Amino acid sequence: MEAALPRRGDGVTKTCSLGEMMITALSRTIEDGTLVFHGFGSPLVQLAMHVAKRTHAPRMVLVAGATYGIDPDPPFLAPTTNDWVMDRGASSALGIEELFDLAAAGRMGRMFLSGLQIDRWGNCNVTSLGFPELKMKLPGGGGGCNLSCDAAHLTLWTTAHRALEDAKGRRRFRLADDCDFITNLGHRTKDGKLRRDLGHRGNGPQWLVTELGLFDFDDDGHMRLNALYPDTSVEDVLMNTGFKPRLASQIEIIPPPERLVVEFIRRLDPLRVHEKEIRAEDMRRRFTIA
Amino acid sequence: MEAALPRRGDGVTKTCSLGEMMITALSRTIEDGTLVFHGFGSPLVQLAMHVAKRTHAPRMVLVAGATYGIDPDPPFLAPTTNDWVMDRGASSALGIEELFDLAAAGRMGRMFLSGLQIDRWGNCNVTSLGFPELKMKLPGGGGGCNLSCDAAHLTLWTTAHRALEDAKGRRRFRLADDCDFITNLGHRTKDGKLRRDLGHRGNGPQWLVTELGLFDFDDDGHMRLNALYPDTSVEDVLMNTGFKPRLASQIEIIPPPERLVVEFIRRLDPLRVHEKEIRAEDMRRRFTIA
Amino acid sequence: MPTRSRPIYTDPDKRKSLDDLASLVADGAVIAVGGGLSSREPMALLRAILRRSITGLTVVGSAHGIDIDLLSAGGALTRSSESYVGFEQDFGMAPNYRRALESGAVKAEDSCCYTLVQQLRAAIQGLPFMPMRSVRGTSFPSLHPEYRKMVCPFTGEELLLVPAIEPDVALIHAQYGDARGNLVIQGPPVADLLFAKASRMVLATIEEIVPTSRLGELRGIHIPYFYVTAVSEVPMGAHPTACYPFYAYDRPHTELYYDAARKGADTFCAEYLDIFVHGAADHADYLAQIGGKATRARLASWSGGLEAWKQLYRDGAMA
Amino acid sequence: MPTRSRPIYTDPDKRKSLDDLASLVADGAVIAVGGGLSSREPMALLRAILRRSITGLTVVGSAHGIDIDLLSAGGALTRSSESYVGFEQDFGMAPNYRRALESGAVKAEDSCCYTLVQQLRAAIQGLPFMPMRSVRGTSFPSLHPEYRKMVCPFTGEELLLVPAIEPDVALIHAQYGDARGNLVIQGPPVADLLFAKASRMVLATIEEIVPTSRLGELRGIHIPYFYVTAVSEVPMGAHPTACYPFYAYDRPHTELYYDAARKGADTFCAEYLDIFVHGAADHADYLAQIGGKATRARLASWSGGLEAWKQLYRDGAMA
Repeated sequence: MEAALPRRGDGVTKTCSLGEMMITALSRTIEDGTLVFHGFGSPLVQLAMHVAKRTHAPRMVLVAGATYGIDPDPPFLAPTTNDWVMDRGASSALGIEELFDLAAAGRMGRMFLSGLQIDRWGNCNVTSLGFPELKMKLPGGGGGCNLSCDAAHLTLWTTAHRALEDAKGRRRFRLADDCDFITNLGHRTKDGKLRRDLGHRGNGPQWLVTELGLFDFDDDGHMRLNALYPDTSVEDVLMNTGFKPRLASQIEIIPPPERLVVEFIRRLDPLRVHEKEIRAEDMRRRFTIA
Repeated sequence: MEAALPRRGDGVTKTCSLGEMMITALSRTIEDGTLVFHGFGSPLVQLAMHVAKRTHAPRMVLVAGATYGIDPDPPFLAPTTNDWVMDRGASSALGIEELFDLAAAGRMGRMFLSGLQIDRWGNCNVTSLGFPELKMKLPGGGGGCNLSCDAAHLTLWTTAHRALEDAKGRRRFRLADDCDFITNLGHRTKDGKLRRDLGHRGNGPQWLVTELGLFDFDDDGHMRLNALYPDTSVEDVLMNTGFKPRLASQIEIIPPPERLVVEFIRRLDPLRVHEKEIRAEDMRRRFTIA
Repeated sequence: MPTRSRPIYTDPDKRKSLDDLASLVADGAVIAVGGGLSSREPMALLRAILRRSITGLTVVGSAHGIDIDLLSAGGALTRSSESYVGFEQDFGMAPNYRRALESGAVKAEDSCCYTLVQQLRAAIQGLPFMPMRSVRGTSFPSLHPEYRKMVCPFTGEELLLVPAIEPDVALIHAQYGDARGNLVIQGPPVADLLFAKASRMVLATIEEIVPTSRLGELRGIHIPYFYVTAVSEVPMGAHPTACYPFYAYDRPHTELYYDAARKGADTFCAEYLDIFVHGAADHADYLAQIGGKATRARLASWSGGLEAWKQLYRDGAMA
Repeated sequence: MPTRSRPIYTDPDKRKSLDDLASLVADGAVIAVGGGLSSREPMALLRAILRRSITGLTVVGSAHGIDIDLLSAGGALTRSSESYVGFEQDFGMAPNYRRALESGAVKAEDSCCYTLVQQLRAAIQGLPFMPMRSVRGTSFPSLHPEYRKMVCPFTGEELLLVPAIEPDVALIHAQYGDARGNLVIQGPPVADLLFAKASRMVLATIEEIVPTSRLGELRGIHIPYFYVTAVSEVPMGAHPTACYPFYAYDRPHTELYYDAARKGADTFCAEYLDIFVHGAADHADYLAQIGGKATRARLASWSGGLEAWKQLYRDGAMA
């Protein structure tokens, strides 16, 4: 099916999906000339990095998660991250220790992190719901804890901002008032200590991309709504957030990707691996592209 | 010339040189099944390790200095250590950090060290004569300092035990009463502290091979004459040592190498690189072999 | 005990049966499992361990999946210090692992990749600890009361000190190796090199044992023999994870595994463990049960070109 | 300042002239010279540095020879933290180095290989120091008052803390590389990989610049481009040290060097520096002076077989 997609913008592609919007928004947080890393289980971010490398950030050092390949050019996205598919075309590869050393020495410009709880300071929990009494074991954060401290900047993302009711009618907020466990450090610790007083290399979360909007973090390190999708509202955000996010003085609309970007994403992800990250109800959303 | 040497013991080779005696004595200090390392500038030791590997210690892990090749089989000894000649046939190679880590983790069984001053406790000075006021800069000890602390056992050697008179008629003892600078640690520090109280991995110097005799170290860590060459005497040793070495209850005669060993050495060192370590007056010494 | 000396292994022929390798893992050992996620995990050796009913294991590692999930289901674990155990976005959270940790059968002592790296490095360097800067401010120190802090005498800043981790056994699956124990790992080595150097024993299954001279011609990471305690030639030994260039990740088999696991412990036992682990007398039996040569050919087909490779990973691709 | 962030370099074309590379070395810089003993030392770049009359350099490194001896003779150094500088048993102690240190022109701050490794590792890991166990009890701490000791909070034992060394510039000669700065080093990398990662700048001369795709096919140590500031293609750039597989160590030229050096500073200046360094306008001139193509052919003859290789190293072999 993907082979039928036009290789150049010829006007056939007129809309894009939420996934493609999010990939584009994530890619815009990448600066050219910096070393950027994604973890495993993050196809939206994998695609965002490849989009950035081929658009505004040709000199970014793209380090692929799990394989640690440098600037790979994978023929397609594999469903798991540590597959040889994913480091085809890499000019070299790092060892696990070298990748983390780069961050610890202040050489990693950006890392992407997520969580099953994300609080107003950008702390993320991927370890467990309930702590120390464990209610639900989460898979763990890999190296996210270390990189949240060491990487110069963080972009957070989640595709589950919307707080749905569970079978018992409870709503569990992904953007939560409090993280049960801080796996990845945001701007303030559980006991209110400021990140900047800890002497870490990194400056902490700078952006958060969700399926409802785009957030930045203000001078206090507090999450602030910055932009919405064409089909979401401030009310959607407020209703689905477990705390009161601050609002930018002007809330923008997230611009859609260019057609060539959409087509590139579709070519690079013919198996639609990234759609595994998108909830069924968000699969229907379409956005007009330029 | 070396091509004319018999490849098997056919009775032609009846004597050996001091270098060949010393190589053999050094090789006997190696236990099978241990990881053994030599530094640069040590052809006698290089040859001793290859002799051991091909005689009584086939399972030793032979790590070549400078190249860090594992179990190499060099076609001939090159005049410098970090030459590609020297790691031909190695099954793999270590990085500099890995070699030293092995010692620091207690995995290096033996290292060979020398010095321009060696004191009764086996301390070696390769850094400078005169300290802190520098009278003569010595070349430095490479990683000897670290390995003297970390390697399980040390074999020391020198080919300049005999204290010759210099132009001004002064005799400078290689086996000195005191090291101006301790580059490689023996059994006691300058201020009399015992090695064993420092918590190092290694047990310190176990053997010293010189052109005059073979020494071990007693329970106090003091140097003790253990054996002589057929052509040296206790008096030779005492006259040429800057302190009074202890004497073993029975002083043995260092046994000569087997003929096959001598022939092996001559094949492996056709350029006679190891003779650069031997003083001119010792080149004349010959020993009957078995 | 981070300051013990670690042994070296110099036996010129270390070949043993897979079961003999498993027998070297003692109850209660701290083990480091090589590979990661869907790649080059020593699955055959883990199944052999489960068949021997070894228990009380602690696992340390970075990003893992079916390997640790299977050990959890098989009752071998009592403590997990992994940084991630799951099936990424592809299938999701690890069902058996979650159950084992949520029930308290396995104690959760989660760690993070770089923390693990530093702790292994301490062991490799024969040091009691390594300093690091990150982790402070997160909740991990509350899971790890053994961590210490210090004020740096050079800069006055606060640093975290993490103690050495010296696994009792590293379990590694390598593409190539020789009888003496030299190993060659191609593609991402994950933490295998660190595990090999930091552990007291290294047990390696090898896809193809070759002469030492052949190893010299192979590209990749070379692990010198003296770190390695024993080896066993086990073709398809990483299945259902990938071991390129021999075979790709068996996604359909993993889906079968996952579906059984999701249905609960009893179902998983009946539908998976009793068939593929305890129902298979040995690795040859297992290979027959997963489809024998046909499966091997299917998973080797990745090298036939991009379309073939892609086909292996499509939803609904047949096992 | 071990805790500064280090830059990365992403210019897609970093090719510069040899002299431009030398111009990036500032007076007073701390430099790390790649290679070691008689192998793969960046000699052409060092000669270019001497031609620019750069002064006040500090050198850090492990086992070196003609490189540091030449810098000593050329007046570029004020401090040496090498672990060894000499010509092994082959020629003996380094004459110019000795003179410079014995006269006080260069301050002797000798170090040891593993101490250096640990100090570079601290820089690589962005840490202010690394712990180690060795060195205590020797005289080195009296040369290095910056060392600290601590009592281990885990074991109660005493450890040495050595501060990070972050060289301003690493000077490396690699066999292969590309325009972007990827480097491939074949044979013993000595400390070059550590230098590349720990330093703020990496200046690399390269025997042969090739397309990036070609690098992927080469065996050896790969240094990723982002560590590397600038590169220059300099064939025979390590002469008179070896750069296999291109050429062996030029022992006769080294003997010529050594004989001149042994005769004293003035003689060395007249018989060597004024000819091969200041008497050569650039590297092309130098190559002509050492014998041009004939010398290159002689040194490449090692690959013709063992007898040819051995012949290069016989006493009395002709330059």
